[in-house]
Amino acid sequence: MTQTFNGRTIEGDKGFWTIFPGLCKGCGLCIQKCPKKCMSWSDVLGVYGTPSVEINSEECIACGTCQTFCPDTAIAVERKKKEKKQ
Amino acid sequence: MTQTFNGRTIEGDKGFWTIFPGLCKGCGLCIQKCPKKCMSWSDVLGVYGTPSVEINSEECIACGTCQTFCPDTAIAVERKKKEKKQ
Amino acid sequence: MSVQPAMPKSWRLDTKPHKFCPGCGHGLVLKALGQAIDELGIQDRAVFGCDIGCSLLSWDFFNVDTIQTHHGRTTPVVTGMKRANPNLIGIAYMGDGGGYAIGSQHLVNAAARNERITVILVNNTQYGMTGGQMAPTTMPGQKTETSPYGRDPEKTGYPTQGPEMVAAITKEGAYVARGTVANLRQLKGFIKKALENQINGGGFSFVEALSTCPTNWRTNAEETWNFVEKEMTKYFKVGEIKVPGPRQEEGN
Amino acid sequence: MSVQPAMPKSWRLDTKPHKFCPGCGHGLVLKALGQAIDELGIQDRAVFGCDIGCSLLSWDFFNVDTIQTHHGRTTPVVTGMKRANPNLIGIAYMGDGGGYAIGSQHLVNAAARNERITVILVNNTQYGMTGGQMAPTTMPGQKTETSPYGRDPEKTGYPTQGPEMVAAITKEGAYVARGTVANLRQLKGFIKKALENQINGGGFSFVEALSTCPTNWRTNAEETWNFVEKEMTKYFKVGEIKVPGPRQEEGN
Amino acid sequence: MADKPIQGEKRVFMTGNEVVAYAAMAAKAEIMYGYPITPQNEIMHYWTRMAPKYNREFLQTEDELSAGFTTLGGVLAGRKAFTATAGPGNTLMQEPMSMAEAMRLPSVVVVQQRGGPSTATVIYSQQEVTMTTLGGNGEGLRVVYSTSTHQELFDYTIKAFNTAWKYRFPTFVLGDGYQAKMRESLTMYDPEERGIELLPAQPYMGKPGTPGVDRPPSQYRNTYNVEEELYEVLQGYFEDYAKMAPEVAEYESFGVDDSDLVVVSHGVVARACKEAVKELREAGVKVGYFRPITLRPLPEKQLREAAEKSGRFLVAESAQGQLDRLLKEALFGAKVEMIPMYKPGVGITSEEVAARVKSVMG
Amino acid sequence: MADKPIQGEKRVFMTGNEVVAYAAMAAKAEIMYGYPITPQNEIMHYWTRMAPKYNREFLQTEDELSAGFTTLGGVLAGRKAFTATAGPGNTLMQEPMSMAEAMRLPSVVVVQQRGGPSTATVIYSQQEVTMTTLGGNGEGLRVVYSTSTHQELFDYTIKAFNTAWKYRFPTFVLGDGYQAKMRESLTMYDPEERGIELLPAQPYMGKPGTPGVDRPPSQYRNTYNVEEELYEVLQGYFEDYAKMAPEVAEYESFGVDDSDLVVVSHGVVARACKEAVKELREAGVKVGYFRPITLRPLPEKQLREAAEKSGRFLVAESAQGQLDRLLKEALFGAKVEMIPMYKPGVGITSEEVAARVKSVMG
Amino acid sequence: MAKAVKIILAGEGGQGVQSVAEIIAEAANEQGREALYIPNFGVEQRGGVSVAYLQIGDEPIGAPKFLTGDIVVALSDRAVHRTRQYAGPETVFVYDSGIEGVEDAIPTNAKKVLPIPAIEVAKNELHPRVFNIIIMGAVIKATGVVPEQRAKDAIEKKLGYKFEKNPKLRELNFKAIDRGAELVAGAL
Amino acid sequence: MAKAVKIILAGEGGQGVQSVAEIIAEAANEQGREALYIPNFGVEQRGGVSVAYLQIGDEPIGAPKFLTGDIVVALSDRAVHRTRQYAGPETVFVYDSGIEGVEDAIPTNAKKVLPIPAIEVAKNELHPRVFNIIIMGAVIKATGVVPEQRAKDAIEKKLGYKFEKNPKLRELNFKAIDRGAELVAGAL
Ligand SMILES: Cc1ncc(C[n+]2csc(CCOP(=O)(O)OP(=O)(O)O)c2C)c(N)n1
Ligand SMILES: Cc1ncc(C[n+]2csc(CCOP(=O)(O)OP(=O)(O)O)c2C)c(N)n1
Ligand code: SF4
Ligand code: SF4
Ligand code: SF4
Ligand code: SF4
Ligand code: SF4
Ligand code: SF4
Ligand SMILES: [Mg+2]
Ligand SMILES: [Mg+2]
Repeated sequence: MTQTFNGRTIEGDKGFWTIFPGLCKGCGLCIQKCPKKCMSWSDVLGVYGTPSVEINSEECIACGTCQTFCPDTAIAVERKKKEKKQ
Repeated sequence: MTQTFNGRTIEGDKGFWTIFPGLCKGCGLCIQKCPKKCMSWSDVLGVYGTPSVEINSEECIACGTCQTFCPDTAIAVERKKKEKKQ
Repeated sequence: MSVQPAMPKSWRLDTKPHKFCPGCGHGLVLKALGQAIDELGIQDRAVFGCDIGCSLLSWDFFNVDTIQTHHGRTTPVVTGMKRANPNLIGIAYMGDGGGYAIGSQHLVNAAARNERITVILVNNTQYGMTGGQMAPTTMPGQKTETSPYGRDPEKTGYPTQGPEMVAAITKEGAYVARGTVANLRQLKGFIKKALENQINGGGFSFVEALSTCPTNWRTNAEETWNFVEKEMTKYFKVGEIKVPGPRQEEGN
Repeated sequence: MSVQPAMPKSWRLDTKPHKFCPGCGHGLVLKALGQAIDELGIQDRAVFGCDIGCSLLSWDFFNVDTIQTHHGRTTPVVTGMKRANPNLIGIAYMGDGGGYAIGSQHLVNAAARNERITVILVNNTQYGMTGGQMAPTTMPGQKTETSPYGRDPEKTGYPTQGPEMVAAITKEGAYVARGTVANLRQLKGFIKKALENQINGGGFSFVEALSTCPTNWRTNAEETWNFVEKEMTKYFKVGEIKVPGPRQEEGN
Repeated sequence: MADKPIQGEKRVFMTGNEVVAYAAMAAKAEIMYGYPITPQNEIMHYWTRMAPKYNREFLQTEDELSAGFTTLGGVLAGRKAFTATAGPGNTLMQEPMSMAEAMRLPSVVVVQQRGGPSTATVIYSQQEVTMTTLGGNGEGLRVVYSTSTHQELFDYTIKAFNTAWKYRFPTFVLGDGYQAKMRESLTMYDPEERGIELLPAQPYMGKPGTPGVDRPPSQYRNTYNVEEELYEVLQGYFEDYAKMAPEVAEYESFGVDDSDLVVVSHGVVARACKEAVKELREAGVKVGYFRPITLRPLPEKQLREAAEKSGRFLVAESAQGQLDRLLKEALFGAKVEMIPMYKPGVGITSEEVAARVKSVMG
Repeated sequence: MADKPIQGEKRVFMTGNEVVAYAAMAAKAEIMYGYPITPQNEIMHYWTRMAPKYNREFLQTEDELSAGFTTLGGVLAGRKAFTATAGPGNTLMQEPMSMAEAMRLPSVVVVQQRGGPSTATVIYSQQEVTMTTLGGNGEGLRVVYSTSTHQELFDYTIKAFNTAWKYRFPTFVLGDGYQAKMRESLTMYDPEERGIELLPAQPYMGKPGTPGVDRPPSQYRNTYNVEEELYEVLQGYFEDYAKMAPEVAEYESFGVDDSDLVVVSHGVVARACKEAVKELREAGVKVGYFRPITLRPLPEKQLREAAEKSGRFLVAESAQGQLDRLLKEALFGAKVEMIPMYKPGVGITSEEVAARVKSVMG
Repeated sequence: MAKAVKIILAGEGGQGVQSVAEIIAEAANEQGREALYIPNFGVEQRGGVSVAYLQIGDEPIGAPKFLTGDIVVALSDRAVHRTRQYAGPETVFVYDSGIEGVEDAIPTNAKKVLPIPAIEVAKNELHPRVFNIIIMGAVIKATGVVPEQRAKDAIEKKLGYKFEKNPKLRELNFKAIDRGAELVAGAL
Repeated sequence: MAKAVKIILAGEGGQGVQSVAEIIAEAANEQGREALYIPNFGVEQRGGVSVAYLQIGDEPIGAPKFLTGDIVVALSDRAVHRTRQYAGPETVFVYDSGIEGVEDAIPTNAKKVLPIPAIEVAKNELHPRVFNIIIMGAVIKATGVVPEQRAKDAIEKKLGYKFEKNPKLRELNFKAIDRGAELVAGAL
């Protein structure tokens, strides 16, 4: 019952953004929801052989919207800790 | 398809009141509804061998309430024409 | 010819006295319906469907073409007829068990599709024909054969309010009312309006009639009236609930 | 271990990726449900019933005991479980076809009896699993396989407003809401409240979720969001419709 | 509150529906789900009267589909659940029972047959044999006990729960309107006091522990993706069924060894046949009596023996050959002439059986 | 607007569901009522696409109970109405069809069988034979055509309407998921141009004139007060059915006169059997082919002849002996060995049939 | 082995024939005899003719219904019409002599036809309510299926709670049994 | 009488194998040949392996499915696993040479195993969208069930309305047929 997924993490200014191509079905729902419009199709194929997604790491604000709206939990976003806290 | 029922008509001051024992099932709903409380059980048996109903002809005002509420159309009330019209 | 009973013209004489029990409200509802049919002059176009339940005893009640169908299935049978021949005036006649329990999917979906038929549902708070079991309409505390210690709303809920439910899923064009055999004039009026709504091509029309079942209530005449007039009206409000109005666009 | 997907704890990992189509809203509703289960800590008491319809694809979705039953029959199966073992938290998961068409008698009667179960209904405006036929929820003008020229409300009525119907027949203790996959936080909140209502012994709880079906809508991602956010909300108001309140005595 | 309505043994005189309610209590059924239909209503009436006294539950559902599916819900939750129905209600019950078959959910359904097809009569028939034995879509993987006395209604209702929970096939007690409504005497007893073990029910869903943590989740489906998957599952079921068949098949017979004709019947009709055959045998007529108690599976071996020995079966039933069809399947190839005595929807009296036997035997 | 979608004769290549939609159009069906279920959905899809063009109507109902009962409503109103279903939907359809049987309402139901029991698979099987032929409560008073090619789907869908309206028994066209979804060629035609008379429908309800004034009211019931009433009605039905049987029974066969073994099958499985038997016969194997086209009533006489001549039947079906059971009833007493080849829920290929025949024949 | 005695009782819904049959059956059962009682029933809750089929014997009873009764009792016009089919050469056919216009319907093949004035006796001597108990007395006497005392015990068991309150009722019922028995005693 | 040619095409949902099978079947039918095509289908609208069963011959076709194909084409990893059962001693088993890690799954009992670089050719030479048309060309060539021109006509019939707008598409598709044919031509 333990199963792990291989993620492809992109580090941006505000956080770490990870896509799991093994879960991504290429529906594009996330792209539409991204408030920064910073997502696009990737050359890495998803589980159905369709393109998965990636981000423009400079624009991503690590808001997590894409994670929220992915029906397949193929995206994980981790915000970097606020600097003052460090 | 023609079928006639034998009525037993009682003439009151205000009109003619007819009971059709062949239709009356003796439920008593009419008795309860009579505003003058002038109805009672009769010796004449109804279709199910139970008593049918009759009226006190003096008290009946021919209002037709009993007719209205008989589920078996066993009562027919005919008001006498108003005297001034005669 | 001597005085004859004041039966509606659309009643079939040779099957009278009808087969309902003494004091049964079905007879009153069918009188109101008969009068409405007479007044509207639709005896030739009306088709009458009756359910299994005591309503089946009306299968030869009217001089109107009649189909007695399965328990709960009168709504689809009448819907099927109306869809196939829109000139007919389809009347589906059923009990509270047939309409709110086993046939409720048909009732709510016919209502939602705005089928141009008229449903008349006799609410006698239990299953009459099968000997008095609990129905969706059984009153709190009411003893029936399957709620022998009285219906407990904690365990089985409160009485189903059918017209309110139907009103909630119909849109413009529908007619929904609740009458009672304790007010026959009004009941006839509701039924007439319901039929008129169909005649005018309006939409789904639904009349629930509060009715009596002395046999299974085990009531005498006084208790019978009391139950329908005083007890039932505590839960079941008599009156018009929805009348055809202008189309409400979207979102309501 | 490297970064792992942010799946709810109650999801069953080894059956992922799940079997729903790309962009299917079922995945989102089940994410909200999974989070609610996690937050309430009821993974050990929850029993999950799924309908036939695309919801059946969730038969091995959670690490929660699950029964996949017949089309439209999830409500009675879960009702039967809950009645037999009131400690369980019964969740019935179904589509709009299963809930409002073939299973509507179960839905309205479970609601009227105030069954202490939670029904989650995924409204994607058509029959997903069978390839996109008209459902009671299909929008006016919407083309489906059985309304190829667009649904004509004149012929088949307006979309069924399920939560409004359920609200109309439930009494105190019920919880009724409509959420949307376009607002997952809120949807999760509604589902959580619905489950809490069951946990607290309140009564029937019902959440409809506006959902997506890009496959049968034949929409791209943009159109998909547009349909659920702009079109569907014209008929289907998102929000809480009934929250548990004090008992209303009689006549309402 | 007492837990058992019956203590010790007790001769009673009551209707069949009352008997069933008591038997289900005695079998430790925990919850009944049901929808009214004549002639089974009084099972619910008696059950609801007794239920609170003996900690049992009842739910009246909105229709028979719901009665069947809630019953399966009760079973899944680990309770001994049952329902009762008749006629068109039994037709609807085939939908949930097809799920029980597919998922091997033990379930007990009491059927009090009434006239058919359609609403027909609320009274009596044996016209639900085909439907009860062979079911809806699928292969009729079920056990059907056809009772003929109130004693048997009691005994086999109790047994039905054990059969269902032991073999996990839906199990039917097939009565009829006559048995439902007539009164006669029987001896009621507490089965455990008689040494009959009552199999306990186990939860399918909601077992102890957290799924995925303490144990794998219990997940049941009735839908397969490809044909071969279904085929495999069914092969297992057929094997189980074949293994079970000789263990559960039951019958009653006499005089089949030395007879030129055997009267075959089931259920309440067998009472008439038994009486007639007894009288005729006393009068020296070489006639035998055979009654399958299980209509599914049939006691094939014994039927075949009886057939081969006598060479002639007179099949008496209140249906148009529904038992006969099952017999012909079971007896295929046997050298036996099948003589029909069908009276669909009406009762058969011993006078009629005797007369028919005499006319057949010349 | 044109009234006929098919003019003249036309070779086409399409799915079976499309064929059924066209055939119903060609048969002048006026209204379809239906509820979606795989694998029959496309019948509705094609029907709804064509309906407005040819003045036909369609209603999607809330479930199969409603689809069946609205269909009967359409029939009562005097229209040629039909519906289509499968699997668990067919199980539910037995309730309305029991009313059709009881009231002799002509009605046409197209069944595209899928795996059973329960939801099982949405794909294919021949496991709805028992249910479709014998129905719910009652006696199975119906006609069932089992088709095996698209040409037959077309021909028999048209014929089903005539049979239903002529004899007033519910009539089924029994296909399956393979036939529903596969594409092959056939010739479509306008039946009237081929001289096939299409029986008109008559209204049961809503006839001209005022009931009770111009004519007696039409009043139909399906409930009787006493058993004897029902019995009388049924006797009339059985007579009608027996009279009809030889008129409607159909079959296809070859090589049964000179064979040591006859392969018996129906529906799509018969395609495999036909191919296999043809090949084997070319190779000199003495094997025959028999296919009942009507599963109810069966072509009993011809079956019996084939059985007596060959002495051995290999019964191939995608079910666990559902055809076999019907055959055994029909053939009871015939000297024939019945060899099963059951593959419930999965297809049967000609290779498999050929292999089986060879192994049986040694 | 004596065959079971077969009894048919038929009347209108309100006439209480089912209670009579049930009480006799219970009395027989109490006595250790075998009894089988089955009512007819149909779709109408009220209104049809009510028929009770009753068999009492010493062996388990066979079929619940039968073609010919040993005693057939008809208490109304419609009941006479409905039950004439159950008369045979061994049948005693009893009907209330107060029923008018049924002469042509009375079975002609019965062993004995016995009109008894039960309604009249009930009305004039006792109380209309015990009409059915008079019939019970008559049936018991005519068939000997249970001793009169057993029948009285069974009535006591059933209605005892009412008798407590009103002991006159007991007397009335027991008298009705006796009078019923007398009505047939002479005639048999 | 030649036996029908039996073809299996299998791939992922998006790869268009059903269209290929359908177009070939229609082309054969247009030519007056007998064709039977049946797709697999299940509960999932998307996601499973898509399998097409196709038979073309001169006599009416028998059973719609079969145990062994004359040519079996697998276009994905899962498709190879799913279809290996259909290979027999007479089978030509074709798969895309771009699929990785399926070596162990390739049937060993086939008459011939034929990896072809269809995906690569589509991507590099033509357009990924016409991948399935390349496969179609290959199948037609390998089986000879219809002449290439027929296949082109069938495509024209199906997609003509698109070609009107964009004649380049026509060219692309026809080229794909030719390239597909070439890919197998040498190897057979
Ligand atoms: C499928 C089916 N289930 C159950 C029944 C039994 N049945 C007949 S009438 C009835 C209930 C009638 O109650 P209601 O509809 O309220 O009508 P009423 O008799 O009270 O007027 C039932 C449950 C049936 N005939 N068919
Ligand atoms: C009795 C029965 N009728 C019909 C079907 C076919 N069927 C399966 S799923 C479905 C509709 C599913 O639609 P919905 O409930 O809206 O769920 P969705 O797939 O859209 O999520 C239907 C009609 C069935 N399985 N059983
Ligand atoms: S985290 Fe926010 S900004 Fe970054 S890609 Fe996702 S949605 Fe866009
Ligand atoms: S929403 Fe999820 S599955 Fe869809 S494209 Fe984005 S990451 Fe992939
Ligand atoms: S007419 Fe009026 S007053 Fe007279 S009896 Fe009837 S109800 Fe009473
Ligand atoms: S209401 Fe009618 S049936 Fe009832 S007692 Fe009065 S007259 Fe008789
Ligand atoms: S049982 Fe009740 S509802 Fe039925 S006829 Fe009698 S009084 Fe009317
Ligand atoms: S068909 Fe629609 S509802 Fe079903 S899984 Fe696909 S997207 Fe979801
Ligand atoms: Mg009622
Ligand atoms: Mg849906």
